[in-house]
Amino acid sequence: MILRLISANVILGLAPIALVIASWQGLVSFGFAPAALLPPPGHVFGRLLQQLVTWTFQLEIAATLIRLFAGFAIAVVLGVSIGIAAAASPAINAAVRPIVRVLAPLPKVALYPALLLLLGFGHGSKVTLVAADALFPILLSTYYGASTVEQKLIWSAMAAGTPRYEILFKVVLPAAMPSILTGCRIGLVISCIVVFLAEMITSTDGLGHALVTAARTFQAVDMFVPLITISLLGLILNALLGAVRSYLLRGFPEA
Amino acid sequence: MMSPTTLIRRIAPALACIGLLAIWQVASLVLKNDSFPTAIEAIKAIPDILSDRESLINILASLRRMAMGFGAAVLFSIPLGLLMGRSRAVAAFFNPLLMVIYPVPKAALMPIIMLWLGVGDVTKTLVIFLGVSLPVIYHSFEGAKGVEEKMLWSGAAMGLSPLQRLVRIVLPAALPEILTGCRTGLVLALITMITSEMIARQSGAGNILFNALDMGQYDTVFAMIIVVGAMGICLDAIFERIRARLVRWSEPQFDMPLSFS
Amino acid sequence: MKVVPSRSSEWVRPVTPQKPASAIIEIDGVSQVFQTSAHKDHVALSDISLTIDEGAFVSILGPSGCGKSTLLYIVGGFVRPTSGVAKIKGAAIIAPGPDRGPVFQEFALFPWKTVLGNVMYGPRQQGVRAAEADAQSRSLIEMVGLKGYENFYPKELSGGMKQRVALARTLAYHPEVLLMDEPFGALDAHTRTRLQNDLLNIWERDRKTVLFVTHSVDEAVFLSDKVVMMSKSPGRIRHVIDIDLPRPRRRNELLLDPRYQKYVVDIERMFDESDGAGFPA
Amino acid sequence: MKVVPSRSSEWVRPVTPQKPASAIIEIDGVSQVFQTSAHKDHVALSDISLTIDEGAFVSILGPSGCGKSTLLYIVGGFVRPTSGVAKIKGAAIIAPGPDRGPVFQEFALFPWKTVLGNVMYGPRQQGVRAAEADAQSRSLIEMVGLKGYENFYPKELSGGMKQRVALARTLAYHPEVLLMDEPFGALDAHTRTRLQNDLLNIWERDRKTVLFVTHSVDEAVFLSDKVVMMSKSPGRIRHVIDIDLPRPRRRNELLLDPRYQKYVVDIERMFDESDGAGFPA
Amino acid sequence: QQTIRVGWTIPAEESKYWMMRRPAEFPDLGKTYNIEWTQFQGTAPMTQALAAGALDCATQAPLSLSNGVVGGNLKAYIVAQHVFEKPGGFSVYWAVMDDSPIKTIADLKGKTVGISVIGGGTQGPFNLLLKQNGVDPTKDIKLVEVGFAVSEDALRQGRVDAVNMNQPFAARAEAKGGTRKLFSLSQAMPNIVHILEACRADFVDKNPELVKAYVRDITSGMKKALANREETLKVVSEVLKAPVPVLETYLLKENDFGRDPGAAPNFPAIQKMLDIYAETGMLPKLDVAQFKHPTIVAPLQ
Ligand SMILES: Nc1ncnc2c1ncn2[C@@H]1O[C@H](COP(=O)(O)OP(=O)(O)OP(=O)(O)O)[C@@H](O)[C@H]1O
Ligand SMILES: Nc1ncnc2c1ncn2[C@@H]1O[C@H](COP(=O)(O)OP(=O)(O)OP(=O)(O)O)[C@@H](O)[C@H]1O
Ligand SMILES: [Mg+2]
Ligand SMILES: [Mg+2]
Repeated sequence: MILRLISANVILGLAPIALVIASWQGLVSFGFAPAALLPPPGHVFGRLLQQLVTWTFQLEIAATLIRLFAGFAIAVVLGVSIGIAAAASPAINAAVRPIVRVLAPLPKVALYPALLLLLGFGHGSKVTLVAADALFPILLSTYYGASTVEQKLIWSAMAAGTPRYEILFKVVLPAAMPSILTGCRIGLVISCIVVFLAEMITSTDGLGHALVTAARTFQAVDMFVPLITISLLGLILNALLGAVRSYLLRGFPEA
Repeated sequence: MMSPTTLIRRIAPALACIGLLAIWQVASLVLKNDSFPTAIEAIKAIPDILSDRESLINILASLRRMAMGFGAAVLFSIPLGLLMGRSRAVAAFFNPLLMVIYPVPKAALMPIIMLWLGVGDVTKTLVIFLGVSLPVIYHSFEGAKGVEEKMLWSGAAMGLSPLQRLVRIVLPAALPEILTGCRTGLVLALITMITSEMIARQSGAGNILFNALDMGQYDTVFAMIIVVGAMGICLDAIFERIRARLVRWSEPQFDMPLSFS
Repeated sequence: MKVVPSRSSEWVRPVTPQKPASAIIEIDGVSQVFQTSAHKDHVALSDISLTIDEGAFVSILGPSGCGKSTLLYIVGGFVRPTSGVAKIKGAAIIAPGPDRGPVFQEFALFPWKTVLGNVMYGPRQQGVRAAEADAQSRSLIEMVGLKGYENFYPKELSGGMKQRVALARTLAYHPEVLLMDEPFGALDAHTRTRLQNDLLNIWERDRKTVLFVTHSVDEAVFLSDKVVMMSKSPGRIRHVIDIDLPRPRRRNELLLDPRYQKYVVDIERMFDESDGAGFPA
Repeated sequence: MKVVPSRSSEWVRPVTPQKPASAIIEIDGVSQVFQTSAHKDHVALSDISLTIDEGAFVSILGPSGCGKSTLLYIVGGFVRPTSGVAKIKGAAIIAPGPDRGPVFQEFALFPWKTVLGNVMYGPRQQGVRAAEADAQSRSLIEMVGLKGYENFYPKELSGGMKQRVALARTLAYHPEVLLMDEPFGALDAHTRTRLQNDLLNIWERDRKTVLFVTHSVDEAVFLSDKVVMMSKSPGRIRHVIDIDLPRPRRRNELLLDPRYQKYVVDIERMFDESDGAGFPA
Repeated sequence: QQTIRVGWTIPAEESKYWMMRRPAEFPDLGKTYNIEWTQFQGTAPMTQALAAGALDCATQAPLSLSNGVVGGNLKAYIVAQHVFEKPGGFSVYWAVMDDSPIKTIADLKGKTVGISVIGGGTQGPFNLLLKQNGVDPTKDIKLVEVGFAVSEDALRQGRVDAVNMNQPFAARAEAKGGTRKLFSLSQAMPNIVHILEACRADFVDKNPELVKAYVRDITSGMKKALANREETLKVVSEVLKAPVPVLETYLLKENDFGRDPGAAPNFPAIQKMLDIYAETGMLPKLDVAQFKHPTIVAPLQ
C-alpha cells in the first residue's frame, strides 16, 4: 500500500521531468535551437553515462561535493546556532539582527576575489563562499522557527528542571525543526548553485570548471554534462534531506 | 523617556553597522590586501557613485528590475507553494522538477537563455525571479503543510470551496511562514539583482560593481557593496513594518522566558 | 469483543440499526483504522451503526479515547471511514458542508481573526450582508458571555473563552446539524448551565439535529432524546438509551424528577459495569 | 467592584491574608494586566492575596476567564505579575523550578516525543537513570490508563488521552507543589473518578501541596482542604472556604455525607449569587 | 532606422567608447542607425551571444571567435581591430617577485603559475614558449586561473609564483615596484592581436549598408581616439570609471598596446596566431580567409 503510494508519487514526479526532456528534444528537433548551443538530450545523457564511469569525471564530482558539503555544513551549524541564540536572547538579538540585515543581501561573489587571495585557490575560498551564501536562508528560517516556539513547551521543560541553555537543545531546537529544515532545503539549493558558480569563476577542477572549459570551446555536449550532473545531485541531495526530514518530524502533525 | 533597553534597541542597528565597519577597517589593515580596501577608502568612494547621474540611473534600473522580479516571484510562488502544501499530488508533481531546475546556476545557462530572451531586462528579471521564488515556494509549501487541519475543516463546514479555503484559511494561517520566505526572497533578490549583471551588462548596479571588479578598483567595489547593504537595511525595514502589520496576531504572547533573570 | 446484551429495562434497547422515515443521519457499519507512526494499525472505531432522526438531540458518552471525536469527524465528512458509510438524508457523506456545523474539541479558531471576525466568518461566507452579520454575531457573542471581548485575538483568551467563541462561530451560520465535541468541557458549572439552556432554546426553536459528545452523564440526560454509550478498544456502540423526559426541560424541575435521577444513576452504573472502559482495575 | 462580604456561615471566612508558620506559597497583592493587541490594558487579576499551607490541597473555582490559569502561571514562575509578589517558602518566585510542576490546560506535550518520551522527560532531566525512569514512567502511564500507547505520538491521541499524558508527565518528576489546570477536564466521569482517587492517594502518601483549578464543584469539594472562589472582571478572590471533611475520603461514602452535600449546594448557590460571574442575565 | 546590437567589454576599445560617449561626433550614429550596447565579461560569452543570435557585432579575440566557428557553427567576419602588441609597446607578460629564484622560463617547473583564462587567447603563445624552453605546460606546472585584476595581489601574497600582467594593472604594479618581468608574449610572436571586432556573417549579408556605417564609425572613432588623447582619457575614464591620473600612466603611451590608426585587422598576424593555436592543439587548422569580407572591413571612410 505504502509502496504503491510512493511509486505513484515517483511517477507523478518524473512526469514533468520527462516532459521537460521531451520539450528539450522538441526544441532541438524542430530547430528552435542550434545543436551547437543546445545538444539533443540523447547525446547529453549518453555522454553523461560515459563520463560517470571515468575516473577524471568522478574526481570532478568529488571536488564539487566536498566543497558543497563543507560549505553547507558550516552554514547549517552557524545558521542554526546563531538563529536560535538570537531568538532566545534579546541581547544577542539586538546585535545579530542589524548585522544580518546588512550582511545578508550583500552579493557575496563580489568578495570572491578577496577570498581567493586570503584563502588561496583551493577548497577554502569556495567553501567559504558557499557557506556565506547558504548561511542566511538557514539563519532566517531558524530564527523564525525558534521565535515562534509554543511558550508552554518551554515552560513545561523549565518546570521539569531543565537548565536554560539545555532548553535550547531539548525544546527550542526540536520545536523549530520544521522551519530549520525548510531553511536547510533552500540553503542546499543555494549551495549547489554557488559551488558551481565559484568553480566557474576560478577553479582548476570541479563540475563548474568542467562546464567553463567546455563552454569556451563550444563543446555543447560536454557543457551540458556537468549541468545535468548538478541537477541530479540537487535531486538526490534533496531526496536525502526529505528522508531526514520525515524521520526527524515524525511526531509533528504536518509530517 | 526611553528606558535604557529600548534606547539600546533603537541604536543597536547603528552600533552594529559601526562595529562591522570597525572590524572591516582593522581586518583590512591587518591583511594588507589590495583587493580588500579599508572601510574608510570604501566609504570615501561612495559619494563619487551617488553623485554620478549615470550611476544613479543604473541603480534605479536595477531596483526596477528587482521590484519586477520580486513581485512576479511572490505572485507566482505563493499560490504554487500553498497548492503544494495542501495537495500531496501537486507536491509530488512539482517537487522533483523544482529540485532539478533550481540547483543549476543561471549563469551557466546564459547561452541558452540568451538564445530566446536576448541579453536585456527580461533575462535579468528572470534570474531575479528564480532567485526569489525558491525560498518563497518552499516556505509557503511548509507553511501550508503546517496549517492545523481542523481550521480547514471548520472552513469546509462553513461552505468554503477548496480554492476559497486556500485563499482564506491556508494563506492567512501560513502567512507568518510565507513572510519569512519573502524576507529570504528579498535578500536573494538583492543578491541576484547584482549577480544577474555579472556576465551581460547594460545598465545597473551590478554593472558598476563588476566593472570596478574587472578594473581592480576595489574601493568602488566595496563602496557598491556598502550601497547594496544600505539598500538591504532600508528594504528590510520597510518589509518588517508590513510584516508586523500583517501578522500581529501571531506574535508570541510572552518574551521567550529563557532570558529571565 | 462481543456486544454485551442490553440490560432489561424498558428504555435500553439493543443496537439495531433501523431506518425510520425521518432519519437524517445514518451510520452504517463504519470502522476507522489509523496507521500509527510505528506503522501499526490502530482500530479507533469498529463497525458502528447508528441512525439519528431529524431534529433529534443525541448525545455520545464513552471513555476517553473510544472514538467519539473520530465518529463526529466522519459524520462531518472530514474523515473518510476505512469501511462502511455514513449518510445524510440518504446521500453518502463525502465532504463537509454547511449543513453540518462542527464545534471542535480543540476549538480551531482562526488565530488571525478577532473574536468578532471568527464569529462573523460563517455568516459572511453564507452571503449575509456585513451589517447584518455583524449584528447577529455581536448578539451571539453576548449570548456566550463574551461581550467586551469582540476585538480580542484568540491568543488573548482563556481556554473557556475560546471554547465559547468556537460555539458561537458554529451557531452563527445556522447549520442544520450540529456536531458538538464536548462544547462545554472547559466551562465552569454556572456558564455551562446557562449555555445548556441557551442551546436547548435554540434547538427547540429551530429544531436542529444535534450530535453532542460529552463526558457528563447529567448533561447528556438533561439535553438528549437519546444517549449513545460507547466502549473502547476498539470503539463500539454499547447501548443506545432513549431519554423519555418531557420537554421543554427546566433544570431545577428536572433535578427533582425521579426518572431523571434513575437515568443518571443507571447510565453511571452501566459505565462502571462496562468492561469496555479499557481501564486497568 | 467591591469585595462582597462573606456569608454568615461558619466555614466561609473573609479574604484576610495571614501567614501561618507552615505556609509554602504566599501570594501577596498580585495583579496582572495584559496589553491587548488593540493596545488596551486588560486587567486579568486584581490584588490577589492567598496563602497556601504546606501539604494542602487547594482548589480554585471561578467563572471562565476570571484569571485562574494566569494565577497558576504566576505561581509557576512563568509569568511575572504586573504588581505584587508571589513567594514560595518565603523566597520570591522569579522563575520556574522543578519544585512546582504544572499541568497545563492545553497539555503542551512535546510533539516530537512519544507518550513514553514525554513522561520520561522529567525524571531523565532530574538525573534518574534511563532504566529506572523507563520503569517509573511505564507504571505512571499504566496508572493513567494508557498502557499500550507508549509509542504513540501526541498527534495520534485523543484529547482526553493527551490530558492524561500531561498529568503523567508532571507526576513523573515528583514536584513538591502541583499546579493543575483543569487536569481532568477532558475526561469521562469514570476515568475522572479513578484519577481523582489516584491523585488523592499520591497526595496522601507524599503530602504534596496541590493547587488545583477545576470547574466541577463536586470535584473541588471532594478533593480539597480549601476552595478558593474567584469572580471576574477583574479577577478577584471572592471567598475562601475550608472543607472540613474527614480523610481519607471515599467517594461513595462521601456522597451520602450530608456535610458534603451542603458544601456542594452552598458553593453552587454562591456561584449563582455572585455578581462577579460577569455573565449577562 | 535600424538597430545593431553590439557587445563590448573593457578595457581597450577606445573607438567604441567614443561612439558610446560622444555619439554627437559621429554623423550617422543615432541618425541613420542605432546601437544597442551590452557589456560582457570577457569575449567568450560574447561568442556565445553571437552564436545564439543575441548580438550582431561584438568584440572578439582570435581564439574565442575561432572556437565559435569550430564548435558553435558561427559564421562571422572580422571587420576591425582594436589593440595588438606592437613591437616596442606593451606585451602581456608574466611577472615574478624581484627576489624570486625563478630567473628563466625553465625555472617555472614545479611552480604555480597564474593565467587569466585557462584555455584563453594568451595560452597558445604561452604554451608555445614553455614548450620551447622544455617545460610541459600540462604536467610540469600547476596552472591556476587568476584574473588580471587580482594578478598583482596574488603574486605579492605568494598565492602564485608567476602570473600574467596586463594593462592597466601592469602599470600600477610597476609603479609600486617589487616585481619583475619574466617573459612576454611577444617572445612567441610579434603583433599578437588581442581584440578585434567581429560581426555575424548572416547579419552582414542582410544589412551590408548598416554594417558599413558601423565600421565607418569604428574607423573614425579610432582616429579620434588617437588624435585627441586628452579627450580619450576622459572618455575612457567615464567608461571604466577609473580616475584620469591612473589612465594617464599608460593609456596611448609607449607602454600601451598598439592601435592601428585605421583600425585595420592584421590578417597575417591573426593567421599566425591561428597556426600557433593549431600547433599547441587548441584548435584545428583554420584559414583566416573565411573571416574576411571582400568590402566591409576597416578602414572605411
Ligand atoms: N492520527 C491518528 N493516528 C493513530 N491513532 C489515532 C489518530 N487519531 C486518533 N487516534 C486514536 O483513535 C482513538 C480514538 O480517538 P478519538 O479522538 O476519536 O477519541 P475520543 O473518544 O474523542 O476521546 P476523548 O474523549 O479523549 O476526546 C484513540 O485511541 C486515538 O489514539
Ligand atoms: N495575552 C493576553 N492578552 C490579553 N488578555 C489576556 C491574555 N491572556 C489572558 N488574557 C485575559 O486574561 C483573563 C484571564 O485569563 P485566564 O486564562 O487566566 O482565565 P481562566 O480563569 O483560566 O479561564 P478558563 O477557565 O476559561 O480557562 C481573560 O479575560 C483573558 O482574556
Ligand atoms: Mg475527542
Ligand atoms: Mg484557564
